[in-house]
Amino acid sequence: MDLTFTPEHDAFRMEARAWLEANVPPPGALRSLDTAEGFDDHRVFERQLFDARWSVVSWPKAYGGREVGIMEWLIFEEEYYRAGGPRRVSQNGIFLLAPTMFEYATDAQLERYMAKMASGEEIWCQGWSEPDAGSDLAGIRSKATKTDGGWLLSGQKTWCSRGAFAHRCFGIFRTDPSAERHRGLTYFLIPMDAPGVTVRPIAQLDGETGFAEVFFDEVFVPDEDVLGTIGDGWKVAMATAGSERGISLRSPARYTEAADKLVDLLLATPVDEGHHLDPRSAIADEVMKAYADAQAYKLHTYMTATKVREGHTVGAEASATKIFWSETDVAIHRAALRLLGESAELEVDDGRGGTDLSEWLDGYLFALSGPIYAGTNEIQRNVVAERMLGLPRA
Amino acid sequence: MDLTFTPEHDAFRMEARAWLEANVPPPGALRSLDTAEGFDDHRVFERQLFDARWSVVSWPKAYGGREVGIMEWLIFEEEYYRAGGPRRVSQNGIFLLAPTMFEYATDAQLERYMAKMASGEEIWCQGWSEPDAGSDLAGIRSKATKTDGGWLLSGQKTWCSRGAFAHRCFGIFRTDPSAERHRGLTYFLIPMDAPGVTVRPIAQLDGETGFAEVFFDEVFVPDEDVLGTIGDGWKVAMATAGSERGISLRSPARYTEAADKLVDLLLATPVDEGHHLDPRSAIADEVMKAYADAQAYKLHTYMTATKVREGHTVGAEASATKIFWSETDVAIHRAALRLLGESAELEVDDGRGGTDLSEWLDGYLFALSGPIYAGTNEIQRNVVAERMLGLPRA
Amino acid sequence: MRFSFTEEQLVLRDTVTAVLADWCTPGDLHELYANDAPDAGRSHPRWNALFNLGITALHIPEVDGGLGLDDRELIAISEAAGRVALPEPLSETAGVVVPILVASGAGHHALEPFLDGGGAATLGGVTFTPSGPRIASVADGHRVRTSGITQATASHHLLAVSSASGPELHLAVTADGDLTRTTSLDRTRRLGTLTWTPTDATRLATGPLAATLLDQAVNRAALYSAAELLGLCDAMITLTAVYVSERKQFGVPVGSFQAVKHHLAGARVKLEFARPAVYAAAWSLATEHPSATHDISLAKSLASDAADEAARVSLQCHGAIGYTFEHDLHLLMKRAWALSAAWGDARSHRARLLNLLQAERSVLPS
Amino acid sequence: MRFSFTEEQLVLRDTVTAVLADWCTPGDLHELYANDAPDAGRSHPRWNALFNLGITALHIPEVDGGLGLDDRELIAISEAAGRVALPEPLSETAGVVVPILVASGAGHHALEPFLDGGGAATLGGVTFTPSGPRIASVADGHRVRTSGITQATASHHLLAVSSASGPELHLAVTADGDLTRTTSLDRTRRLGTLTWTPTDATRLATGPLAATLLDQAVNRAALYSAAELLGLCDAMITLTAVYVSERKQFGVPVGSFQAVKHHLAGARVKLEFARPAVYAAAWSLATEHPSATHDISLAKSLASDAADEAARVSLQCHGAIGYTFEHDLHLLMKRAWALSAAWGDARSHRARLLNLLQAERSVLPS
Repeated sequence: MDLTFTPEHDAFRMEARAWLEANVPPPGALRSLDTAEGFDDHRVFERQLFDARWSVVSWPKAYGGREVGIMEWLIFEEEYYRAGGPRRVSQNGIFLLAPTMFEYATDAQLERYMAKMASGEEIWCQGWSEPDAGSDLAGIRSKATKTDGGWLLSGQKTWCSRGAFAHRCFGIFRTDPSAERHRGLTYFLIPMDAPGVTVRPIAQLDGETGFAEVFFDEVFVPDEDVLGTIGDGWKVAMATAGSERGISLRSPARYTEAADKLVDLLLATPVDEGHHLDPRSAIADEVMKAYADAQAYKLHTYMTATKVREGHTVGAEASATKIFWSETDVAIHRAALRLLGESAELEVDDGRGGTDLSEWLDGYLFALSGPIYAGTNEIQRNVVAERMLGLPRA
Repeated sequence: MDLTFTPEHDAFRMEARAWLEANVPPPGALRSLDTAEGFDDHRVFERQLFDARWSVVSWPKAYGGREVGIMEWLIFEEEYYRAGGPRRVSQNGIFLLAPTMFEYATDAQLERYMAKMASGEEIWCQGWSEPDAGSDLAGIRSKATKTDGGWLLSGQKTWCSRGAFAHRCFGIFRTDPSAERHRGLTYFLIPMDAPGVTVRPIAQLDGETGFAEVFFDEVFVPDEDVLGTIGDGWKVAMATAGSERGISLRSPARYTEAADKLVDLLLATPVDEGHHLDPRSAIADEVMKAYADAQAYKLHTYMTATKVREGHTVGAEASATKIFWSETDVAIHRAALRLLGESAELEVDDGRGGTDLSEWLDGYLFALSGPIYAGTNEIQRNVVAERMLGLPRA
Repeated sequence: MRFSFTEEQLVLRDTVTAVLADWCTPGDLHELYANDAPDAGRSHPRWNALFNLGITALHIPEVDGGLGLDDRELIAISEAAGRVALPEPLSETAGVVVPILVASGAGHHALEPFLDGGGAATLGGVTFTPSGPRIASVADGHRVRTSGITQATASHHLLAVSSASGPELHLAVTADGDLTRTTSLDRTRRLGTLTWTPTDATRLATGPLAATLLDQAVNRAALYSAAELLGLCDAMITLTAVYVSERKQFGVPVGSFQAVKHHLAGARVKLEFARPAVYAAAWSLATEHPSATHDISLAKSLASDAADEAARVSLQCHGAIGYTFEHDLHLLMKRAWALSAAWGDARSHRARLLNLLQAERSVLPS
Repeated sequence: MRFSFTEEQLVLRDTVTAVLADWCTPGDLHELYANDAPDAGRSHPRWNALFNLGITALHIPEVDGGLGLDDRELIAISEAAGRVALPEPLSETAGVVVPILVASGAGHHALEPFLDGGGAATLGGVTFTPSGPRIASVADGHRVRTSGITQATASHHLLAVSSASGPELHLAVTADGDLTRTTSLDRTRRLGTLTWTPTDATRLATGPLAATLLDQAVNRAALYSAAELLGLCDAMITLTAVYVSERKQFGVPVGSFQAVKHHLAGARVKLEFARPAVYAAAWSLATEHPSATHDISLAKSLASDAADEAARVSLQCHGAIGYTFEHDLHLLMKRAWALSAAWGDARSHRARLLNLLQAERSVLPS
C-alpha cells in the first residue's frame, strides 16, 4: 500500500500544472458551452490542449496522446480542475465513444476519427435515448435498413448532449426488425450534416441548449461506419455505458476542487451573532459531509485505478460509483446554495454586459442531471442490489 | 378556524392534570412492562386509572368511560404524557381491539369484555402475524374448524405484543380452507388459558419479553366469541388495522413531550469550546427538526380530529400518519442518543440495586419497532402512492 | 377547537382558484420567461381579475370599506396562488403591505389604492435572520437603494426601510423612483432594486413602532412564502404523479415502480404535515396569539423542507423531460427553490425556534 | 501509488479470519449475553488463538522480537474482527496500546507480555473532542478512577491518564486495581471502571510526550473503531441480503421488492466509499504522513455514518425478526451503534476536519 506518487508522476504533474497555469482562460472568458458562440470558444481551447498534447493524455501518441497510464490521467485531471479548466466540449467523444472505439474500431476507423476527435475538429454527440427508451435502452425503435454499400437510418433520438452543434453522432439502431429488446441492434457512427438529419435543439433548465432531439429520415451511413459487428450493437454500447458510469467520466478532482471551494465559501460566510444556535455551524456539518464524500470518492478512485492497472475489470461497482459521484455533486452544490441563502437565485454579471448563472447555481443545475442521465440512480441501485448483493430480480 | 380550547375543555384538562399529578408513579417506580412483575405493577396502576374513570375517557359510561369526544381524549393524552404516565399495559385491548368491538361486537360481548378490559383485569394481546404472514396479513394459514358449539383453532401466531403475560388474545383464522388470501377468514376472541394454547415468550432487543409466539393446538373457542360474521374476518380486522395506524394509537403528546425533553437535553449539553464549528449547533438542527415534526404531528392531529368529529372518515391518510409518527419517534430518540454521545450505550441505576436502559435508550429501541409493526412503512408508502396519489399498482 | 376552514373561506378560495385557472396558465408563465424585458408579461387584466375579487382589501376593516377579513381567509388564497406560481404581488400586497398599513394607522388615503385603485404593493430591502430582520437598504445621498424587491415591475408601491436616522418605515411609489431589474433564475419573480427618496409623504412609522412593524412584515412575508410553498408542493407532486402514471419504461408505467412510489409518497407525507402548521400560524397571526412568531417559524421550516423534497423527487421522477425549459415542471421548481430560501430557510427558522424555546425556558421556574 | 494490500497482508488477514470463524461464532456471543457476570464468557483459548498468531506483537520492531509490521497489516485484521463483533481487546491491544508503548520508548519489560505473555491491554478515561482528547480520569486520593474502559474484564493492562500534577500516561495492571463493571447495551463490550494507583513503575510518559502520546492513542482508537465498523457494516449487509433473499411475503422473496433493494444498495454504496478512507488513514498513520489526523477523522466520519445506515436498513429489512434477542442481527447492530459513537461520532470528526482545514487555510498565502 503506497499512496505517494513517484518522482516521474510528480514531474508529469508539474509539467501539466505549468502548461495549464499559462493557458487556461480565466473564469467566464469562454462563453457558455451551450450556445453556438460558446461552443466555438471551447473548440478553440480544445485545439490548444491538443497541440500541447494534453487533450487525451492516455491515448496512443499517433492520435495526439501521451500513452500514459491511469494514474497519470488522474493526475492530469486533478491539475485540470485545480487550474479551473473549462468544461470539455469534446467530452462525449473522448470519454464515452473513445474507449469503445479503442475496443471495437477498425484501424481505418481509428485513423479516420480519433485525431479529429482529440483536437476538437470534430465534436461528437451521443444518440442513445429515444422518447420511449430512456432508462430502458433495450426499448430502442429507431431502425436501420440495408442498402447498397451501407444503411438507411430512420427514427428519433433525444437527450443528445451537445446535439445542437455537434458534427458527428454515435448511437444504436435496430437492424433486425424481427428481434426484440437487446438483440438485433447495431452501433453506427453518423455524420450530422448528412441529408435526412434534422436537429431540434432542446433548451434545458437555464434556457440554454445543452441537448437536442435528432430526427433521422433515411439517413445514409456507409458500411465502414458500422462500429463492431452487425447485430452486436448492444454489447458494443454497453462498453460505452460502462465508461459513462465508471471511473473514466468523472475525475475525482471535479468534486474535490468544488468541495474545497465550498469550504472556502463556508469560512467566508459571516456568522450571525445574537443567538445561541449558529446556523453556520448547522450548515457546516452539511458542508463537511460533502467535503468528506468528495475525499472518499478520490480515495476510492485511487483504489479502483490500482485494480484497473493490475488487470481487474470494473463491473457492477461502476453502478455504485455512478450513484456516489452524482449524489456527491448534488450535495456539494446544494450546500453552497444554502450558504448563499436568498441570493442563491440571483444571476451574476457575466463581464460582457449581461448576466449569467453564478458558478454555484450553474453547477447545481448541471449536477441535478447526474442522478438522471447515464441510467437513473434508481436503475443503478437495482444493479448494486442484484449484482453486488445477490438479491433476486423482481 | 379556532385553535383554542373551550372553558369546558380547560376544566376537563385541569381535572385530569390534578388527578394525574397526584397519582402517576414517579419515573422507574413501576418495574418493566415486559417482565412478569412489571406487568402486574402496571395492572395495578390501570386499576387506579379505571377507578377514577380515566382509563378509557371516550368510552360509554357503562364500561368505565366518560363518553367524551375526541378533543377531550386528546387533552387527556396530553396530560397523561405531560405527567409522565407509564406505558399502558392494556394498550392492545383499549386502543386496537376496542374500536373494532364497538363496531362489530354483540351486546353480550361488550358486556362480557369491555369493563374488564378497561380496568386491566383482563389484558389482551394481538394475534395477527404468522411466521409467513408479517406485512402480508392475507397470507394467514392458521385455521379454525367447526365443531359443536364453537370452533377448534390450530396454527401459530407470532409477534404477539404482551403475549407472554396476557389473558386473552384477538386474531383472525382461516375458517374456509378453500378460500385464498383475504377471503374465508374469521375474527376470534380467544382465552389464553384454554387447553391447547402454548406461549413461547420472545425476548426483544433489550432481552425482555415484550412479545411471544403463540401456538394453537385444537383450541376450543365458543361460537359467542366470534367477532363479526363468519368469513368476514378480513373486513373486521382491517377496522383494527385502521385504528392501529390511525390517530387513535399515537397521541401527539407522546412526541411533543419527548421532543420538549429533547430540547431540554440539548440546552443542558455543554458546549465544547476551542474550535469554530460547534457540534452542539450541528446537532441542534437535528433536534429542532425533530421538535418541529412533533409539533406538526400535533397540529395535524387536531385537524384530523376536527374532521372525524364532523363525520369524515380517515382512509389512506392513516398510512401517511403512521409513516410520520413512527419516523418522528425514531428521529427524536436518535437525536437524544447523539447528544449523549459515547454514554448513550450505558445503562443507568434502576433504583432497585440493578441497572436498566436509560429513558432515551429504552425509547429508541421502542421507537425502532415503529417503522416495522402495524404494516411496515414500505407498505404504507405503497398505500400513500396508490391511494392518495393514484399511482398504478405494480 | 375547530381546526378547519369555514364554508365561506373555502368558497372564497375556490373563487380565486377559478380566476387563477383562467388567468395564470403554464403558457402564461412560459411567455413571461420567453419575454423577460423589465416590464414584460405584465398582465393588467390578470391583476385586475384578482383585484376585483377584493383580495387586496381583505385585511382592511369594513368600516374603512374593506372586507374586514384576515389571514385565515388569505392563507388558503396564497396557497392557491402558489399552486400556479402566480407572478403577481398578491401575497406581498394582501398578506404583507396592506396589513402593515392597517397596523401602522395609516389613513384612508394610504389604503385607497387597495380598495378601488388596482393597487399592487411589495416589499424589499430586508431579510430574515434568526435574531431579527436585517436591513439591506443602502443610503445613496438623500436617496435610498432598496434591493431584493419581489414582483418589482408589477408593483405600484414599495414598503421599504430608510435607516438614515434610526429605522423608518416608508411606502414609496415605485414610479417615482428608479427601478433596475435583477435577474433571478426564476424570471417570473421579477426581482428589482428601487432607488427612491424618503419624504414625509412616504413615511409610515418611526422608532419602536417602525421596528415592530418591520418584525411583523418579515414574519408575514415568511408565512405567505410558506403558504405559496404548500401550493407549489402540491402542484409539483400532482404534475409528477400524472406523468409517471402515463410514462412507460420496461413496458410498464414508471409510476408502478416502488422506488418512484416511495419518492412521491415521501414528498406527499411531508406536505401533508406541513399544511396544518401553515394554517395554524395564520390563525395565530390573525388572533394575535403569543405563539405567532414560534408558529410562523414552525410553518416556514416545514414548508421549505417539504418544497425542497417535492422539487427533488419531482425532477428525479420526471427524468430528462423535467430538465427541459419547455416542460412545466421548472416553472414550479424554480419558484419553490426561491421561496424555500426566501424570508429565512428551514434551518434559519429552526434556529429562531430554538432561540424562542431557550428564552421561554430561562423565564420559567426550573 | 499502489492503493491495495500486498499478498502477504491478505494472507495474514485471511489467517486471522479463519481463526475468528472457529473461535468467535454468533453462538459464542449469544452465550456472552446470556451469562453477563463480570468475568463471564472470558475465553482464554480464543484470546490465545489470536495471540498465537502474533497480532499483539505486530507493531513491535523485529529487533525487539516483534513482527515489525504496522497499521497497513493491522487495519485489515481489525476489519475482520469487526465482522464477527469480536469481544476481545484485539484492536485495543495491537492497534492502540502496543504502538503507544513502542512510541513511548518503554523497554523490553513493558513489551514482554505482548511478545509471549498472552498480554491483553485496553485504554479508558479519555474521550475524543474536536479540539483534542478530554481526560475523564478522576483523582480519588492517591488513586485514580478511570471509567469507560472497553473489554475491561478481558484485559491485563490498562493505558490510562493520571492528571494529578500535569497529564501523565501510565500502564496500569488491572489485577492490581479495583475493577467495577459498567453495563452497556452491548454486553459484549464489557465496559468497566478501574481504580488504580499511579506509581513510578506504571508511569510511561509525562509532559509534552504524554500529551503527544495521548493524542495518538485517541487517534488510533478512532481509526480502529472505524476499521471494526467496516467489518460490522459488511456483516450486517450480508446477513440481511441472505435473509431477504429467502424470506417470502406476498408470494415472493422480500428482496425482490425495489424498496428493500434500494435500502441495501444505499448502505452498500456507503460502505464501498468508506472503506478506502479507512485504509488510506492506516497508511497515513503508518507512514507518519502529515495528513494522518485529517485522514483519521475522514475515515471515522465515513465509517460511523456507513454503520448507522447499515444498522438502520438491516433492522428495517429484517422486520420483526431482527428485533429479537435470539436473532444474530442485534449482536452486530449494538456493537455498530456503540462504535459509531465511540472515539468521536461522525459529526465530531467532521468538526475536527473543518478545524484542520481552517487552520491550514489561515497558514497558506491567500
